[in-house]
Amino acid sequence: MMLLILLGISLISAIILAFVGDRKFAPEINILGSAVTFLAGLGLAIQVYAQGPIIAGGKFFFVDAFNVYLTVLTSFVSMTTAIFSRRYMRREREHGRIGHKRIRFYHSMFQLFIFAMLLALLTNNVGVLWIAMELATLSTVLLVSLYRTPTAIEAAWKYFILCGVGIAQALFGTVLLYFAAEKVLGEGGEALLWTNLSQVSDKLEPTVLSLAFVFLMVGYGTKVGLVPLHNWLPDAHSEGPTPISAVLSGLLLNIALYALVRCKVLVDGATGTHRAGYIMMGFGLLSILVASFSLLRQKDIKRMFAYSSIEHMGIATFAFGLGGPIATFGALLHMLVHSLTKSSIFFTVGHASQMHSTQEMSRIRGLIKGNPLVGWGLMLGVMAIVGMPPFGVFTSEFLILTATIKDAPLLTPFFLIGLAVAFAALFRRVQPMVSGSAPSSQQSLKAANLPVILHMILVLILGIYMPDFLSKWFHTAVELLK
Amino acid sequence: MNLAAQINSILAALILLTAFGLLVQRRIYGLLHLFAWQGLFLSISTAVVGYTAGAHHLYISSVLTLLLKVLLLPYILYVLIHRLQIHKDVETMLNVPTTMLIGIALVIFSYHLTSPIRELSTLVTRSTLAVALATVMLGLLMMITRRNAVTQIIGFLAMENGLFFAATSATYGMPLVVELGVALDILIAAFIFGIFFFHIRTTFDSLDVEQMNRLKEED
Amino acid sequence: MSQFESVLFSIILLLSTLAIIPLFIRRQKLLIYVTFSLTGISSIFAVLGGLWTVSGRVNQSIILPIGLPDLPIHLRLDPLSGFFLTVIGLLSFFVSIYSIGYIKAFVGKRSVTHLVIFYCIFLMGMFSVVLSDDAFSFLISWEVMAAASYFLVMFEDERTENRRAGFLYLVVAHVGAIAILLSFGIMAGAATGFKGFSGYTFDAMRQTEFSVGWAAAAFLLAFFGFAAKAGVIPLHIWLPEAHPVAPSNVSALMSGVMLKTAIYGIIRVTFDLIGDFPWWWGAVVLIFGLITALMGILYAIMQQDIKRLLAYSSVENIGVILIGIGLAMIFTSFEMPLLSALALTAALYHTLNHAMFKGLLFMGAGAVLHATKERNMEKMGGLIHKMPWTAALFLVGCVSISALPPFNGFVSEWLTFQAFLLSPSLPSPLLNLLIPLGATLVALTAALAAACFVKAFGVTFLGHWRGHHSPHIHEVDWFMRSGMILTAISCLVLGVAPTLVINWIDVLPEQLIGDRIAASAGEFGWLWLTPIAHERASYSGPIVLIVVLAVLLLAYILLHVRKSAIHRAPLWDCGFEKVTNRMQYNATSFSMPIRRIFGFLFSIKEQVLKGGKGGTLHYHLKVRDRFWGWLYMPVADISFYVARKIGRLQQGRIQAYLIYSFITIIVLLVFFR
Amino acid sequence: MRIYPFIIEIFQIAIVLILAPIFIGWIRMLKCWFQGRTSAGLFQPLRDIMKLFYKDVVLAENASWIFRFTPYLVFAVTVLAGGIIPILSVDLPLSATADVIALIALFAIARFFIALAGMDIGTAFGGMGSSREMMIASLAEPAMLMAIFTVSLVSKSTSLSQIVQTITHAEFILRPSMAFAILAFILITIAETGRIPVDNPATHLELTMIHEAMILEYSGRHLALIEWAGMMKLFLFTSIGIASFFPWGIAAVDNLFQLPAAIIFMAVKFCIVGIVLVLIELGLAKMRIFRVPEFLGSAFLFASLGMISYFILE
Repeated sequence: MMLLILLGISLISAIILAFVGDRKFAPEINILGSAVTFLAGLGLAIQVYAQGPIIAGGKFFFVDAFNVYLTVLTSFVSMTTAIFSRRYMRREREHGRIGHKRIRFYHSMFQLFIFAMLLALLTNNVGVLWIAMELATLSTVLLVSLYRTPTAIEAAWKYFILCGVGIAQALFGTVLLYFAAEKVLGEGGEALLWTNLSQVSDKLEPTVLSLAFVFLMVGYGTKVGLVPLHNWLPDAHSEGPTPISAVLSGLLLNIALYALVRCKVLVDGATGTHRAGYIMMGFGLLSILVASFSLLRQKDIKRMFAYSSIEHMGIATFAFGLGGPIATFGALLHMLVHSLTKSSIFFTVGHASQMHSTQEMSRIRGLIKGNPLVGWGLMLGVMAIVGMPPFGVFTSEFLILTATIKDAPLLTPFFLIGLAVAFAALFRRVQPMVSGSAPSSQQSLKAANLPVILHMILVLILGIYMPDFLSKWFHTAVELLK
Repeated sequence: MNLAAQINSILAALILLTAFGLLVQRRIYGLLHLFAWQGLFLSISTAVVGYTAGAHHLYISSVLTLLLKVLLLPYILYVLIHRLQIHKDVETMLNVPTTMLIGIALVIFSYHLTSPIRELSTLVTRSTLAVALATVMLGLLMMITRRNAVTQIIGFLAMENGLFFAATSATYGMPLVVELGVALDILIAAFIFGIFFFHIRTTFDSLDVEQMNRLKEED
Repeated sequence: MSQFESVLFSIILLLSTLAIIPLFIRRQKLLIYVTFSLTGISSIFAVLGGLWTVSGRVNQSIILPIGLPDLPIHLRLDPLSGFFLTVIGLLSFFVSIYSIGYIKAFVGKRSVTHLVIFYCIFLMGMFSVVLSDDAFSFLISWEVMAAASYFLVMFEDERTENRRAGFLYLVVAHVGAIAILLSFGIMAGAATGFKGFSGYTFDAMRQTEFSVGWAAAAFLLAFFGFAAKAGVIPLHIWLPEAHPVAPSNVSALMSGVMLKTAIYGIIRVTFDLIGDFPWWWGAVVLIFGLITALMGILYAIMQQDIKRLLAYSSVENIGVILIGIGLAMIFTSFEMPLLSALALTAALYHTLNHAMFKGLLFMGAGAVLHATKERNMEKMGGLIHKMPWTAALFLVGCVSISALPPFNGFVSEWLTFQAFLLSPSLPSPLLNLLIPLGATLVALTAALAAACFVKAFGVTFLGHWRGHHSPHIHEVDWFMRSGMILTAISCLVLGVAPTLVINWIDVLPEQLIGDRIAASAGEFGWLWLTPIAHERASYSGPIVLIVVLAVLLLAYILLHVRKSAIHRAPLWDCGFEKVTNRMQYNATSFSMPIRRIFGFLFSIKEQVLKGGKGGTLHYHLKVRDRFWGWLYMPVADISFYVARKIGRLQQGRIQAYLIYSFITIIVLLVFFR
Repeated sequence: MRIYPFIIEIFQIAIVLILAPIFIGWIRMLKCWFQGRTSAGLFQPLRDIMKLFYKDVVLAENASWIFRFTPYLVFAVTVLAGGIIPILSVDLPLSATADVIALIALFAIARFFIALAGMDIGTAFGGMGSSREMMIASLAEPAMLMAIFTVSLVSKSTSLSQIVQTITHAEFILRPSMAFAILAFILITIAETGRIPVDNPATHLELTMIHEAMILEYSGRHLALIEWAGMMKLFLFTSIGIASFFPWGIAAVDNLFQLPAAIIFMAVKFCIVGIVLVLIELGLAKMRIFRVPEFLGSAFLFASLGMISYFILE
């Protein structure tokens, strides 16, 4: 029931918004839809928390600790983003950067995107998971090119092609998976249900699965934005409208990583080796290093934070690859706190670039003086994202690092170099932007305060206190991913 | 080796041939035709497999293929090409022989890759999996070597064909839900790239993707 | 009210202060009064708790219901933390009083709200660092402390130097924190093998026996991290940038006590958590201490900016403290508990002393800055006439830091020397030969410190005003004065009654090392300090003070029985004419001889330009830290080089990207299938 | 509570006060004799001090309280030092007040304040003097500590009366370490007390003076106190040397009857020291200020050689 509301609302509101178009109350409908979705997500979470994993809809849906917390996260961040985009988009309209048609398009596509992501999370069918991922890509491609500037179109095209190619690889992997599964489970839909697969994973044919994993890795890895498959990500993030950048790096990457991890579990079960883990660690470490060094030379603010997203996805991937209770726990937590922090950073960044009507960091100055919320929001957000206590990112990085020293001491130096460089690079850029006196060209605006404050408070709380149910969730999730 | 298997392998060979053709064909119409042919072979082979294996949902998917890949998509592309008035232009490519060699190498490589699976499989179609993988790879190679947006899309769709073929040859087709979903996605994709062609054309007044290189780090 | 309650109360008080700050944002003056008096009170409670903990030899620990799921925040109050709590609390109490007067100057110019907010957070961070009893909460408080101080440094953020300093500071601090994190990680791993979170508590680390290699790694990492915070050369680079630009009350706290948390960390990790260690660890600490002490003071002498000078001298004092710790470690590893107790006591005592006199000196510098709006000593001079109080108090600071009896600086230096003089009883002949050379380096440092502070005081307060036009300079108000007076008094008391203090801190070496010196130190009663035995060496602060005063008074009286007038006359100066202010020795010229002798340690650019009207000569001197060129620039260059190379990846052509993924697939298929 | 240690204490301080100027007088006398001049007599320095006490003070306009406070402090500190060093007897109540290190620190106080006073009136000479003085001191102190190190190695103590007792009671052996230490100590004493070749107390030639440059502006009783303290400083350094290297003859605890002998011993020793000092001063010329580091460097070298030879040879 909850499931239907959860998926239905976003789909319905997508349709409604397509019809409503650019009325005055369109943003409110957008917010309302995602708010209801969020509530449904909460309901679902409580349900799962109370009575354990749910299998519903003729085994079509499967909800366990792992994906339910991502579901809640997704619906929550999409809600806050909707709230943010209300003021942001209004201003974009007033400054004539986009017209009526595109607003309509934006809203309905936004909801469709959420629907796709929720579907990807909740479905039990690995094939449907793939379809949903593809749908998520397609629904955002045209949002990335919303501004119709040459660079925007270029970015969108690259996004489209690269992710399309990647996802095609993932499909091939899925086919191979099915090929292996059908030997054990027989033909038909049963053979692609994750619940069944995970039970028989040890019987699946290892050679096939290790082959399949390569394709799945490349496919979903492209969407996670792992180096060297990451090239679409900075472009898409920097050119799209900021709310989309927020959900892209806050949510889409998470979902892709989720898909990847699900597959890894199967492969590990089948091969019984840790090879998949090693591959993921390699990709993760490479992403951390490349991203953190690329951070040093960024001029465009959104691009910079896109790279930081790559870095953090790298960290999470690395941790999942590392395995073991603490690392996995850290990785799950990292997905959570990163998406909260990064999306709130993007909110502030969006406003900052609106205030100076540019995304060039060299021309953004004196934010704290100009608009304290934006300035402090950005400052604290960056402090959080680089892993300063008492924010949540520190907690996860603390766990991951300490686990790394234990299990892969030789990799720690590289990991650390990455973290240190990223820290220096981000601060080098952000400090002058927030501090100092405001330039004359700076315009004032009504910022969307609620999302930023909400996210930062959550991240802060997660940094110093983790509620019992959450930790229990993570522990069960860790059990699942063993 | 029974008849069905023979037919199937012939079709596989044809598909591979078309894939190579796509790789080296300069004229845009030629590409379109080759693509349509490939789709046709694909749907036929699907039907054949469905018949021999008695997997009846494969008929549906073969029909689907026929509609989508042989009729609809080529038609859309045709219309687009006309609208964009690029049916005349001939694409310059980096030298063909090397591309061919790489392509052949890829075929061998994918054969080597799929050999363990062939041992495992009991299906009549098992030998064709290598071809499927090769088609995918060739599609990717095509996207790399071509500079025109339309040809890139065709390469992308060729990859999809390869995947589809893999699905039918390795396993008797994916579950129907998945088939339908994939088809739907491809349809949406088709619309999207349709829109894109116009955007690109209007902003860059040509469909050469080489022009799209403003977003970069190096300076 | 138990010790722990009073400490917790002080933290809670700070929290509630934070809570009420929003009420006063409109009324800035009131805000200052309220917050700083509250912080003062809370630091008093911290001091009480600390004092009482040490004297009562308490070992309490509590567990708060927050933190990581299976790792709630552990807090522990033992003599070590109690001692540092006292040090921190004492200075922060004095500084809070001082701040009321100092910060009021900003009212009207800029909003001080976020300054007071971060001031509270900063104090809270320092208190909780010494309290926390597991790796997680330690790191959190550690970084909160760093972040808060960063924002305080950035208070006047429109000045580029502040931004540069803040950035440098935060980067170094964070890198250090990562190293500390690693070392904790290693120890936790050895403790539990990562079955769960329980390994992160300090108790678990205490109870585990570490393998030699891992222990060494953990120690080196921790030492690196804490050294970065303490400003050990060559990681000192941020310190002379950050401390001068911060508001003076903050720089007093940073130099006076924040650096000490690093000392706390080193002691905690080596003596408490790891426990037993080979002698070369001590040697490492000792050597770095020596280098830091000597280089620090040499850099200090070269400075013209008074707060920069003080910052560098903090580096030197950290070095002296580390020397004591290093000796203690060496003695411990050779099973000589008594001697190592002596060395450790010396180190701890110097920690306390440095907190006091460096706090005093920074407050004095702040007063000067407050009155003259000037940090460059070349423009100062003659302030003793305009601001007698500040001058006198600053002089007390100078005397203490130059290790002159009967003030406190001397006692700890003297104890350090005693520890050195006892080193020949070590079993290893090589050390016997080498350590005395270390002692002479310490002597050199002490003497140079004296020179340095003769310069600091002489150039700033004595002679004539060197600036072109002398501003209207006024003595500072009573808040600032009383803050400084209290600190000065504590300097004197700590110098005159060492035996009592040593009796008080005696429990630390007893618990950490297993022996104590108070028994021998007090054998002659409280009047004489006899560290090991009275025939070995002895010193009595009170007698020095009394006799000197007595003789002084006697001489004065005797010479004034006959009334003899004092004629004021213009300068004689060997009969030179028209002596102008510009002829005075200034900071640069004062340090010239030493610059000539030790010049090879610096990169000095010296040039004389003929120019201006009438062929006037201009002298330019630039003394730079060699470590910039040696250590920091290369790192920056390398990383930018790498960044440029990596930037090539994102080269814009979509075909290239497709090739990447193509190659990735191939590679994976070939190697990882 | 034994009373006569206090009497000895007073007596010794008195002796220091009186004999210090006379010792200077003796040195000057010797100098004159060697240079074939007629001397002003043994008591001339004493007379000078008395004369200065009766003169009025002429004070520079902007001299602060530091300038006036310094002479008294310097004097007081030096007197205290005089009370600590065992010159006649080891049985001094004050002797436990400070060991050698603390003693040096006492002299450091005096130096510190004289340097400040030199900067107070704000003349070029004053600053120059203070700067050079601090430089020399900072180089002298490590060498001094090294020498003390060697001595304390031998006698397991840094408190002077303890050193005296151990050395007098132990049977006499020739120690190379001690020899080196003595050499070092002599050089340091020359530097610390501002004698030729490091500084020339007689000169007022601007660029060569160090100590004189600092006290240039002093007059009347202030000057008297500072001069007196300076003389005592030389006297005391000499007696430190005597106590730590040639302590024989200094009266032991509970032995009043050794006192007369002790006085005679002391007189003899000081006469000899005077001769040595004068010979040195006549033999050498004042050296450039930047040769002083080499001078003190050699002092340091001797001291460390002493310590090393203790470990190697003894």
